[in-house]
Amino acid sequence: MNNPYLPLPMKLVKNFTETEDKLIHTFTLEFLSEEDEKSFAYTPGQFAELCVFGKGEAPFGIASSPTEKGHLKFSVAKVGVVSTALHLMEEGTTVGVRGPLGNSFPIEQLKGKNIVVIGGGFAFTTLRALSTYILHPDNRGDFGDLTVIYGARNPGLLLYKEELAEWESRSDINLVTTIDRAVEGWNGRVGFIPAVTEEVAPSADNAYAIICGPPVMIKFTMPVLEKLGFKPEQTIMSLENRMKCGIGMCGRCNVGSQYVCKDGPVFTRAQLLELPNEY
Amino acid sequence: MQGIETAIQNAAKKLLAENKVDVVIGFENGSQPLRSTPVFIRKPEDAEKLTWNYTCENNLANYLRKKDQKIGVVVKGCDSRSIVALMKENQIDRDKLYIIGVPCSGMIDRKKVADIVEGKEIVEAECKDDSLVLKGRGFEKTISIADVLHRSCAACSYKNPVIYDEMVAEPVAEQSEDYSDIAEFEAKPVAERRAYLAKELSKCIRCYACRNACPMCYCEQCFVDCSTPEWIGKSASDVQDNLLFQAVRVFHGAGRCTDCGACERACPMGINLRILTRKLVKDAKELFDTEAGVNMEDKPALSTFNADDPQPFLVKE
Amino acid sequence: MLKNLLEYMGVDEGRVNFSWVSASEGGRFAELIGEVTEKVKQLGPNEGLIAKESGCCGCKE
Amino acid sequence: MIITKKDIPSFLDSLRNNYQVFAPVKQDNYTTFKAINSGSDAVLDYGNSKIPPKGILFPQTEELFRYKVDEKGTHLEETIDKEQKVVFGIRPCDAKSIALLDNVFNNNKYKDPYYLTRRENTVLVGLGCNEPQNTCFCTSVDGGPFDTTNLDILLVDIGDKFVVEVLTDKGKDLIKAANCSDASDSDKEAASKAKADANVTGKVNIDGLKEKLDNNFYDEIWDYISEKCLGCAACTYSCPTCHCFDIVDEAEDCDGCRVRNWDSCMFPLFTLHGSGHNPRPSGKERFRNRVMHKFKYFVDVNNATACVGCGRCIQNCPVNLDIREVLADIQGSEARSVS
Repeated sequence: MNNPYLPLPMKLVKNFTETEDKLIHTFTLEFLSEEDEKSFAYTPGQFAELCVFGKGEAPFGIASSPTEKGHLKFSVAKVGVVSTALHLMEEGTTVGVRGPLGNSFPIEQLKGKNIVVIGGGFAFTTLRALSTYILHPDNRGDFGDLTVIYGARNPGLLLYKEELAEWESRSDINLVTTIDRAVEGWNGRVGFIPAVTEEVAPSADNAYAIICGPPVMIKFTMPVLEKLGFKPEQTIMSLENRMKCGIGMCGRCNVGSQYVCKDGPVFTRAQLLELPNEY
Repeated sequence: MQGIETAIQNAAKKLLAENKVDVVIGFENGSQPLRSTPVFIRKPEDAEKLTWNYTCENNLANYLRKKDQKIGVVVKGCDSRSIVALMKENQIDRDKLYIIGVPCSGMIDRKKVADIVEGKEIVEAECKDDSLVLKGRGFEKTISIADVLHRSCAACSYKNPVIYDEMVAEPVAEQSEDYSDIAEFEAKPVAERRAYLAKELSKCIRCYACRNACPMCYCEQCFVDCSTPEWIGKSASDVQDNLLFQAVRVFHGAGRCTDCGACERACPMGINLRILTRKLVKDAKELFDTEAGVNMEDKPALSTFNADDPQPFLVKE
Repeated sequence: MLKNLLEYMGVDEGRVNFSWVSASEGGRFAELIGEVTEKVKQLGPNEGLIAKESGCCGCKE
Repeated sequence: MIITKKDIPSFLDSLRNNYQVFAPVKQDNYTTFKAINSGSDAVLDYGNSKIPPKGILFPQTEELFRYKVDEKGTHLEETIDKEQKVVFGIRPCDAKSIALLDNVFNNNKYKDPYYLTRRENTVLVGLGCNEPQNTCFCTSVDGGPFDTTNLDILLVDIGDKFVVEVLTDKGKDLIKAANCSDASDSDKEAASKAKADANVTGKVNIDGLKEKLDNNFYDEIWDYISEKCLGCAACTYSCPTCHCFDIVDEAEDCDGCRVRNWDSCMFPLFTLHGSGHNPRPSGKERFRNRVMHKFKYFVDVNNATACVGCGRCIQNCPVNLDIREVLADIQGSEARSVS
């Protein structure tokens, strides 16, 4: 009987500071062996429990896409015991990873559809995984056109800046980045996500919207999506809750009868409307 | 007891009818023999639910902190001291509170009753002036209430409320405070004290009922829940951490604890907690001659100082 | 009160020491620390409030 | 078959050769389940234990694995308890709660090796309740004082001896060790009489409760139903079907162990986010979640009510918040027959 509590040891190879305020680092972890990597087959949208030996464990969305072989990427904000320990970690240290956990974005359902990805602040990790997966040459053909709307408070807080620049130059993705208020030196779009989404006005027919960000952004973007014709089954969200076991047993991450860690974290808005408004 | 009960009901009815308070907090009959339970009365006609007997053991001051409604509350001696202590710490607004004072002759300890009937189950209990008639399957026993009082009630020296808007009965006789139980424990050798405390605290299941039942314990985030730094471990099987938890919890009550005994009464495992809390109450009395929550004037022991405070703790040089 | 409580709960006498030392009393401070260290050394290792078995958590059963 | 009460201690001692034997033991003025050193410690005329025997399969503190990271790499050593166990004298309601816990630790995606290994290696010897307590309401949640769910053997007390009902093979090879004799007809009659006489006075009506809970989430009943609750964990830690736990590391730098402790949904820390947001900020949401979990969510997922009516939460609540009164209030009728 395999033990779902045992972490898989991995090596930290890169501890990259993503944002100007140094609060978010992206960690690249390498598998120690071939079969480790095979045992960790995952899909975009899943998360994993990062284990810092001696400190504890914490759940983080997997930011890398399965198309990027040999390693995993996590973007972590410095908040508690584990994240602080991670931020101070030198490259080469051993870190434990438990997963992949949770369900994932419904890749099969998204096939043949237009995809609208809307991300806010640092909730862009699993969305980056999904976008990278879609943009990969083997998969790009399976999907319709891809619109990515990604905003942050100011330019310094945007994650994965080089990739954004690279996506800018590609023709098979309509990337829209925005910041909340104008800042000199930024000549891109300015405005909150709900307003920008209304301007970009992605069409809803044969399309899915995937949205992830702080509660206030979700609250004001939902009506815009409804106005654009996105029905609740076409709107996909990824929830976050306090988690410990990640396998649906320790009882804390439930929204109604669904455990965010086992039955989620990805839910359609239709599913969420049936659950109590307690998340 | 019957007279007191009707007096409380009338007082509550009047307060609610005249809309002087939004809610009256008191006790109603519990769902089992020998139990009563706090109740929140909002309508005058519900006032008959209010009762008063030898089982109203919870400290209702616990429900009065930071409330913006006007509240009427049924208060015994120890509760009143908690209210005074909380008022000094700005947790209760005096003019939003109407205190129905009840002179208390002590509450019974269900664990002592269980010992007397050797754990057999009591189906019905009836109070006849100062004795209890207990009926169970195939037995009936009459015991005197005085033998089964809680330790805190048996040694209580503030039976009459120290603060009230209305007193529903004649004050009862008081008795002087005596700390002989603590003095006796102090006299024991270190090893014996350690063994006793370790045995008691090995029963602890860390449900924190003692912390949640205590009116003086109201920190936003308790030190037990901190992870940075993690002051104590989270597992209940570590007796050392249980001891440390009680030491820090109890020390937060230094000079504030009114020795109402709510922590000991709330503990499902029946741990003798007052052997620790009363040590601080005794020290506050002996070192600074103060008692928590007895009048509105004097400050809590550790919130003030004066030049001639005794300092026996200093290193002798 | 803290010293009383700790010793009451089983911490050996002499392990908990207090003193008022002003910032300017450098010499007295050094002397004091020397005294206390000496006193604690004589008391020997502190085996804690209860004999703590091996193992970091409840895993000793 | 029957076994006399005099033979019980020797039977338990014989079991101790190849089983770890747990039985109710007197401690202060309550009973609790402990691994006994001698058969005579077992106490069999008791209401119910203060802390449920679920703690034998799912201990309050349990080490998941030890780890050490050094230059040679990471060494993980999982500590799974494989010892053969017998739980002697377990009440039918507690045995039924273990069947409910099986749904949790063996859900549709993952298996918990710690709990399930112990579960396979444990034989449950039940003791029927001749005198149910007034806090018991097992018959209201489809259980009963002589319910045999999940038991390997059921003992029925008929005075100075027990009628032994063997229910499973595990039970069969366990009872071989005891010198039982055949039950006479009078013994059998006495057993069925004991079963008939045992009546559970506490009742609560839970038909239609789940449907009510399906759509009363925003009902203002929740504002006052848990007003007197202090928010401690006495009810969750004494409940045989509660299974929530916390995972913490106890280590000095990289050498230590990962430990699982019981946790309670009644604590605010249980759902507090790193950002400070708490989906269940006050006692009202937490108490509602506790009732919803046991009488609706668990029913939605596992088609069984996560309450066996043992009444421990009623006995151990410092403010006597009675779950039967809560359910009756939700049902909307005052028809609660509480003795």
